[in-house]
Amino acid sequence: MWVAMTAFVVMVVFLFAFALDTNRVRLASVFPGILWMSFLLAGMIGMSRTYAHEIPEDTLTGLVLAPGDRMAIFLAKLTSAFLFMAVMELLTTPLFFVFFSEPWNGEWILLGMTLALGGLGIVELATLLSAVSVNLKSAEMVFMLLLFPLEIPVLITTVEATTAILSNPVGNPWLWLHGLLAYDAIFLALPLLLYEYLWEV
Amino acid sequence: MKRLLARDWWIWAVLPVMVVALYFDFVGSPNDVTLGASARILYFHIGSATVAGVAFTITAIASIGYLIQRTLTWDIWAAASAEIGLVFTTMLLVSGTIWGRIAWGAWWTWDPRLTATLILWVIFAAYLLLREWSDNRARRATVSAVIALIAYIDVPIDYMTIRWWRSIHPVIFTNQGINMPISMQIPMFISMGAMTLVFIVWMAVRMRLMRAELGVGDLKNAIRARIEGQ
Amino acid sequence: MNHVSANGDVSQIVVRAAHLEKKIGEKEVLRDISLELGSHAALAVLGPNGAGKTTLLRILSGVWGPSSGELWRFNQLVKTEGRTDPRVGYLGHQSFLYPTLTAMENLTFYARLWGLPSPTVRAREMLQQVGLMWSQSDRVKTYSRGMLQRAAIARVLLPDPQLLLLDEPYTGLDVEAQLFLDRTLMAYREAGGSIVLITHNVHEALRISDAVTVLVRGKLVWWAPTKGWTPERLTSCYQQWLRGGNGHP
Amino acid sequence: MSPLQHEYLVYLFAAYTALFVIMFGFMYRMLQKSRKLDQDVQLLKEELLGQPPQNAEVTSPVVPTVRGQGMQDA
Repeated sequence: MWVAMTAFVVMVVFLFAFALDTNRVRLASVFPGILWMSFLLAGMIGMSRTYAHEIPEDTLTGLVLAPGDRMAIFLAKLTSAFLFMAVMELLTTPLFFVFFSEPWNGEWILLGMTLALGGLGIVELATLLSAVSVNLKSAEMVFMLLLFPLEIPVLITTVEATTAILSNPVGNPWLWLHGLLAYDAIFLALPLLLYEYLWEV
Repeated sequence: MKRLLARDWWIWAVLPVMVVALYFDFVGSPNDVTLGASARILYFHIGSATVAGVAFTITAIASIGYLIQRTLTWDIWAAASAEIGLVFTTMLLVSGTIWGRIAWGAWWTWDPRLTATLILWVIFAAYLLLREWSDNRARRATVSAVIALIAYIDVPIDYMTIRWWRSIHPVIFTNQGINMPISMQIPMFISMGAMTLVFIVWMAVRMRLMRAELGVGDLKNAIRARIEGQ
Repeated sequence: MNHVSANGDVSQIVVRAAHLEKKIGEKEVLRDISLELGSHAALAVLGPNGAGKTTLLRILSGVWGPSSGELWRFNQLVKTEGRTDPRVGYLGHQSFLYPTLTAMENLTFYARLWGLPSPTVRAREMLQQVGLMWSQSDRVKTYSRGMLQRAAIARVLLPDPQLLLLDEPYTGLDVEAQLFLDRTLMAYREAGGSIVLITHNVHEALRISDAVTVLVRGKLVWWAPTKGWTPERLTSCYQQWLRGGNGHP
Repeated sequence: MSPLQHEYLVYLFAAYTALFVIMFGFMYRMLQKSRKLDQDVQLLKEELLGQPPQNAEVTSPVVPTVRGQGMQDA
């Protein structure tokens, strides 16, 4: 899955590079937005299938039959989704810096944190919604319709934090990172509370 | 007409309250010193905001209630309240943009509160669309309850935006009291009261309709079972 | 089949259902289902499409919970929201195998999931037993229906279940695969396992099970031990129940 | 207040009044509809309860009880 996601983001990088007239647009001001929009779209494309590929041979029932808590299935899906996201981010973030000639100011701890927390925020909600919509008719539609508005807080906080980190001199991203942390915590706790209900018929 | 008044008199109680609210909003209160006549938009604006907040809170509480008790009454409460809440959020957004055009010369700015409210509107619109699509009633109720609880997270955030971030919205309700002259408080509270009453009556009517529809559905199932031979 | 079940102990009751009901949405899929199945016993459930056979099996397996009624498995009360049990094997319409993985990968995965010791060894053992070793490194999506069913049987028998729930296992199989399934089920029964078999074929019901029951519109309407029944008599009896008459022969 | 402002205010007043009227009309329509549905339900119920059930099943519940007898019919 991470291959598809990475390929997708690389394509987006190219498309943005062609779509934006680099002579007239000040790339530094739109760089964080482009970065996170690409990640969000890649996350959406990757995660919408998280549960869908359990459908053809009803493997979800197979998993449920196994001894152990049903919650484990969700946490496993979340972990793998996060790892896919992290690999994709690691591979493509340097590309963004190269193609948009964004100066690198060495704040790699802060940027790494933002990437990790932002990636987590994106996959948490996507995995939850994938689980919600798996048994519904028009599942794809449900997924998209709810994912975008609910991901807006992630987009805002990550973009603002990235802007602060990449600005010269370095701004203070902590307000936004705290917001992002809160979001991550909420959407980690919520599925744990609600997940059992999604299994019923 | 007589029977009507006797049976559902309460719906008529809305009319005089609406008239009183309109009177105090436009005639019975002075123009604001700084904002001028345009302040009159705000009374209903604040009223809509209050009702929308209350409505979505009821949706969230009813969703929790449904998840615990699994009775469709809770689901009806949640659905009706979300529906009306969305209407009031629409009113809130529309009156807000009009006010914005007059006061700041722009229809829309990406102010934290405006953004949060817009997100709220989109999420609950999606919630209501989902309700239309789902197949069986129990499953729909469960999924909607879960989604409503996810969506509700935005309401307290929306409320706190102007306290956490600098926003173009003034903080009116503070710990120290209400940050507003008395001459404006009167129409504001009357509008709030009127809107709340509209909400209550609307809820009652909508839930009655939903229950009636449920009754028809149950009956159809009973008949189907009868035809299929027990 | 090397599990040690109390051989000769007929008193152990594997499944006991009491007044199970299941509503899906507004529809009552199962009504007042009661049954009892001891160890070494096999019950066949006959019924037309849409009678609620699959729902019954899903509830017995614990994937779904009943709306009301009680379900006991291995003398244990199953929680109302349903609880699966590693001693129960469930063979559904679908194989529960990931199409993009090989048979070997699938079985190893499931063996790990069940926490079996030395999963790879066990997976190979099962593949040998169902005769799929020659194709163990092929992706499951390339399998024919018969091979898929063999692989699914290997998956079900992997943790050595004491109760098998089979949902129309013969559907779509060729003669060769049918014979194989027959042999496997006979061997399983000889080793002391219990079976609930869902089917709409009276021959299968008579071949495998000790008793037959008929499920129509979510209700069990009739049952009898299979001893002494010919397929012809059972067919005519079953058809009478399908027509809704009370034609007990 | 300038004449233009006054005109806008009249528009605003008209808009709010219209909003309230529409809301009230909508609620009234819903009330009528639910009343009609209630009546329908009542009628259908009476009709349904009036008839005796067509084929009441008096048979005792069927409880398949299979104890392990080993392989007696293989």
